[in-house]
Amino acid sequence: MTETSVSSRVDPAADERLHQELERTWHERTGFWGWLTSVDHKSIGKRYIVTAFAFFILGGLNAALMRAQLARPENTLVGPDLYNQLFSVHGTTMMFLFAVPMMTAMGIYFVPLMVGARNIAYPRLNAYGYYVYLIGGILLYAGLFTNTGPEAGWFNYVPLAGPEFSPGKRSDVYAQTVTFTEIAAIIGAVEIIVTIFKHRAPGMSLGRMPLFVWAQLVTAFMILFAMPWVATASLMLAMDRLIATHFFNPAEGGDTLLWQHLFWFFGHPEVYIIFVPALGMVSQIVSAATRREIFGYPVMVLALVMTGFLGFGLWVHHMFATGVPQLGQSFFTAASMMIAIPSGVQIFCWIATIWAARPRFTVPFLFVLGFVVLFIIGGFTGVMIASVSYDQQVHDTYFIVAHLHYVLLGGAVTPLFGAFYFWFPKITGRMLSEALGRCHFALFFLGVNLTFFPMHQLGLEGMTRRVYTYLAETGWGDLNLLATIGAATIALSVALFLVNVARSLAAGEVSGDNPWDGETLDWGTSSPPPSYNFLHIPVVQGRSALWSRTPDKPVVTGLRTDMHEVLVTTLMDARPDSRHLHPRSTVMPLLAALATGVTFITLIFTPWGLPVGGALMTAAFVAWAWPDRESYEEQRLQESS
Amino acid sequence: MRTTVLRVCLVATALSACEREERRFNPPPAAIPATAQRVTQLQPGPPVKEVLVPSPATVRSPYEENAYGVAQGKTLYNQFNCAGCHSQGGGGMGPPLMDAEWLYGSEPQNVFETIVQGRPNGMPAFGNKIVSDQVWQIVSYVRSMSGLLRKDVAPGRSDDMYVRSQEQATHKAKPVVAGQP
Amino acid sequence: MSTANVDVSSLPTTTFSHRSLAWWGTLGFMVVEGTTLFIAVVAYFYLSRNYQTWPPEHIVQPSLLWPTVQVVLLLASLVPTVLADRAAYRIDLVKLRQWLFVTLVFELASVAVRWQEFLSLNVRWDTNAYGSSAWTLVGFHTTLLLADVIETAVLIALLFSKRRLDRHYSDATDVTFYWYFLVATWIPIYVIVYLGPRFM
Amino acid sequence: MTFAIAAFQAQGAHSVHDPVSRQALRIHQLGEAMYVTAAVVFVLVVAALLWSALRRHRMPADQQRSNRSISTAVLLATAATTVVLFVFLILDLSVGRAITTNPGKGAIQIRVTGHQWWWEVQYRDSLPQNWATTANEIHVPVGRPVVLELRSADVIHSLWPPNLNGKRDLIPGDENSLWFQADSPGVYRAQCAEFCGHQHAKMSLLIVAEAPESFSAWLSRQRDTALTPTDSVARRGQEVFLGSTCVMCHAIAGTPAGSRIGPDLTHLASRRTIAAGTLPNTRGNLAGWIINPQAIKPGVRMPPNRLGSDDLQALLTYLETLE
Repeated sequence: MTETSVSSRVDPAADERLHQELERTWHERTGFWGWLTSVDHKSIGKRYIVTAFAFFILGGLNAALMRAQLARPENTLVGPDLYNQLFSVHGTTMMFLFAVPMMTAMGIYFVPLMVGARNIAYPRLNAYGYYVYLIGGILLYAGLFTNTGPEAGWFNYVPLAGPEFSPGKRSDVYAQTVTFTEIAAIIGAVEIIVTIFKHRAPGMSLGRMPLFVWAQLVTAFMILFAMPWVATASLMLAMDRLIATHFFNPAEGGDTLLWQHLFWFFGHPEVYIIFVPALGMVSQIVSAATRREIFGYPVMVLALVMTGFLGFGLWVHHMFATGVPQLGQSFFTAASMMIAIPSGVQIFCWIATIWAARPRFTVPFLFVLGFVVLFIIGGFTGVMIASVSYDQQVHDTYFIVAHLHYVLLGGAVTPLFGAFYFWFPKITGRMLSEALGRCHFALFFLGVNLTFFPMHQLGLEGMTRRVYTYLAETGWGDLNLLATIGAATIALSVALFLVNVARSLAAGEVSGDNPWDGETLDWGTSSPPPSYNFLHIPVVQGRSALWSRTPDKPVVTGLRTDMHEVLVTTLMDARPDSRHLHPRSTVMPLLAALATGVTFITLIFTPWGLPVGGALMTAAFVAWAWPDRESYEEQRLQESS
Repeated sequence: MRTTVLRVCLVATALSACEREERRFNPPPAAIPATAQRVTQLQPGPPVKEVLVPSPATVRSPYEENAYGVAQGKTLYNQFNCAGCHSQGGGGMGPPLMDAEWLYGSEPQNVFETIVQGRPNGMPAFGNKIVSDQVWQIVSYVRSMSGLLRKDVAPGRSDDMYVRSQEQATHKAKPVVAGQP
Repeated sequence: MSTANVDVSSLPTTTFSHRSLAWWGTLGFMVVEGTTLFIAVVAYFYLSRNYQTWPPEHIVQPSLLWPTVQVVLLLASLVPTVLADRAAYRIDLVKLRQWLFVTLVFELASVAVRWQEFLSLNVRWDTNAYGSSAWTLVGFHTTLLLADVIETAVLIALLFSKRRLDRHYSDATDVTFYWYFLVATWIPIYVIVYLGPRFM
Repeated sequence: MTFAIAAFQAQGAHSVHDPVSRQALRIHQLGEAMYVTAAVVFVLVVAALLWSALRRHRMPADQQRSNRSISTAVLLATAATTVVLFVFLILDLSVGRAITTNPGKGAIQIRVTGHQWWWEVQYRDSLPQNWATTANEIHVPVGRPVVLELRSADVIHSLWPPNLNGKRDLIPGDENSLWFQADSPGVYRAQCAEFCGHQHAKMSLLIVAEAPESFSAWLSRQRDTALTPTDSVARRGQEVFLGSTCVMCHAIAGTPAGSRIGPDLTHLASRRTIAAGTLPNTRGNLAGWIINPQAIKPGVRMPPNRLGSDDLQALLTYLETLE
């Protein structure tokens, strides 16, 4: 154990005994069955991260095919039908299967560690959420490979996605993929909120929470209020297609703009749902690189919360071209511009933190620098398109493609790569190579700019989005070729990252508990963390949990070690309040997820999916709720102690 | 053994999905048209001398399991004003198409002949006015109106006024060949 | 500054209301479901702007008899629910079983009446957008209703079984908490869907 | 390549950078102002970041926390951000007002209907016999406001003439409008900007701004019905047209062909392009298009047509008479 460890008084023998006991209690079975029944947030979080990254690669391959098609004018590599599926699946993958789940996954893995909990709240629901998400992802790609991939974009506008203009089951695959991922996201959000509210280590009052945890909290609340909109919209679409409701049929009183309002009321917060956790990651990386608390903590928290609120006031700026009334537009312009302020404040605070310290130029920090540069570009184009008049020119052109990729790749994926380098040692116990990491960063940064910077100009020269080809006479060929070369560079950089990961897993340098000298509790336990997370739940004494620990290192005592007993604390001050028993590993979440999967996939084809699937789900959840003998005995024992 | 069956089922499912979803833009040319006897003097547009008809008995209907083709057929059904006589399947001047009764047979080939050659008492001959590929699309759509197509292939509602329940919810009724019109 | 170790071994294991984890989860899903119902209401009003009259011409007003019966039924169901709730807080097993069972009877009655309520809309879901949005709004609530019926039934079974635990008292208050939510959301839906068209 | 670009530009300029109307100009100026500001701020922030990161000075933590000048700097930067955004907002509002003002009386109304994947263009008049219908090409007089009434026949499209104004959606079940006034003559290209299916990429429209006199001449020609062909080959071509699949979808005023499913062909030969701005209107291109449109725009509604070569040549000759 290193100096920063949260462990208590030095008594190695007692600690070893405690370790043995806790390990016996919290350790889960290994192997395939163990994998299927796991309820450990680290195990679920890890597979969430790996799965989401796999979808990032798949989505990237879609993009690579699209870029190959667009490299030259009038190219015939990919026809319009496949191209439409590719860009639809690309967007759907990146938003629903990569970005949101990845950010949730980082929360699932690190929030319990950062707040000093033994596991996430509702561990079984956590496993269920993962499986549902996985089913959704498999559905989308099964769709693509059987020529049933969504074809009307990730935004899936009706009537193009409606029953008349999208025959077959392609849009239904979209609708149910969305349903699955929304269920998973909402579940993840509820768990993260409750973990943050009720499972914080004693002493970690709200004002002492790490900024990453704040970011996750804001994100989770945004998910709670945003995701139901798209879930409802996709449900309406599925009903229009399956049982002939008329939500989007103008001839019977329906409205095509209803879809757009519902979709973007989710769709814009979605961007911040992806971006806000990335801000939290940047704060942790900067704080470790400078060995400083982030300058202006209260302002940072306020900025995150304000971003969360403002994120809901912008949806109509995606609809300026539909001709909504002028007055309303001005409101959305003002809101869209205002949201730049909290982002600006955070950048200034980071700079202030860095200014007064001497940062170590590690790979995570390089990614942070890259993030600021890319994000400012994306942010500025964002402010430009908040202007109604300017947006009416560049809306739905490659200018927007450039903007959104600067914001999402620059604002979210770049910090995410930084976070991978930063936390990889915590998850695996091994360092990633700094040399390969620097190459990865350089290639990635170059690739992003090479791919997306020219697209601004393409948009202004008239190239619209979602075109499978363009005529030679447009003169867009050269810039498009440049963008394709850039895309290849990005692909190369990601390949390099994979090599780096593989190399480190096989023979990386052993990292130790706290290689970056981080401030948060996750660095206070071993790398990788033990099954029970913390030998002793620490009592938190300051904002930087590890840096502020006094030499006597106070901890929580009196929690049972023979069962999954965890501590519940109060909402504001994190005073110890009660003891709670977490469930042991079980296969029930998997069964319930399969029942859910059967229900919604059957609903693509027949309304009978509802009663049949409903019965299956009821059976699964009743079995879930009913305690088996073992867990009953255990619970009774805990209640009597 | 069981895995083989399972694998066959999986492949079959996948293939049927592929077939259902394919957007066939450039169909291979059908069999060489043979000249057939026309059975009516009615036709859209000004009179022409002869009607060219592919011999349908030898051609498999290409859109029976293709949702896109059926949807195209539905669009064409409305655009070419089939609804003018047959309404949305309920019939009017022409016989209803959503019931189980077929005057000239319910097989795709029969319907194809009906459209191309025309029929006595009012059905015009669309022979060389609609390319055979589009005729096949209309054929499949017409059959979907009485539930003769798989439900996952038959169309859902259109963005039109509500007149009848959607084709994909139509139960299959065993076709009967009715007597003389 | 130095802090002493914190001994938590004497803390309770069964807690109620905002001290309990399950309560927060229930609240979280209420927020999600409440938002969903709100969206359905937004869609209902948004679509109503496409019509001169609401309900659209040639569509009969929704009938009021069964929906009103439902409102009365739901309000009446609050009595056993509150009593069950109190019994749970007092850890009074006999009373809890008793009143929870009465609550379940009310819930089942409410599901039965719900069937009539769909018919009372006097429009099909596939007739027009009015029908679609009204059916969806009532349908959403029905899904939640069915979920709560199952939850109540399972809990009652647990309370009668050998697997009964102290924490089930807390769970019982979550079930009643959820039932309050369902009653509270039904009133506005009743006003909007059944009474609303008479005033719009 | 250069030649091709030149040829294309003769077919229509298509760039935000080259405004020819008041609306496009004001938006262009707003854009320039924002670019310059963005560039300056970008340089400032990145410079501050790099300077902070590279300076080798480390201030003790408690000193940093109590350092007033850091707080002041952050505060000033935030205030500056707010001011810049506020200026942008004011600029945007003023541009917005300028470009959405009422076009005033005397504006020409043109009804544009979006179809998958072409544009129907109709010049209406109080007398229905004076209506002129064409496709994929709008003629407008220079110096006079033009209001486009935008509708859709199927899915959502969006009309975007970057040199003239921003874009506006064509929404089924809804009506929209877009107006502009071309200040210099020329051919400007517009493109569908809302994804609308397989051939969204090839759904363009030419806007021809010309002197008022030539515009009036053009309009009155468009109001005429097609001339009955005198030449025997063209007459044969007309027979082919009316006796084959063409007649099911296309209209030619003055003949029995009256279907409105596809573009109106009454004055096909007067148009610069075919296939919604995809190909120059030449005999060769037309032939290729008629024989197999699916090779040029896969998924387009027009089916391949098998015509004997004599029939095809006659048909082409006939179509070339439709000026």
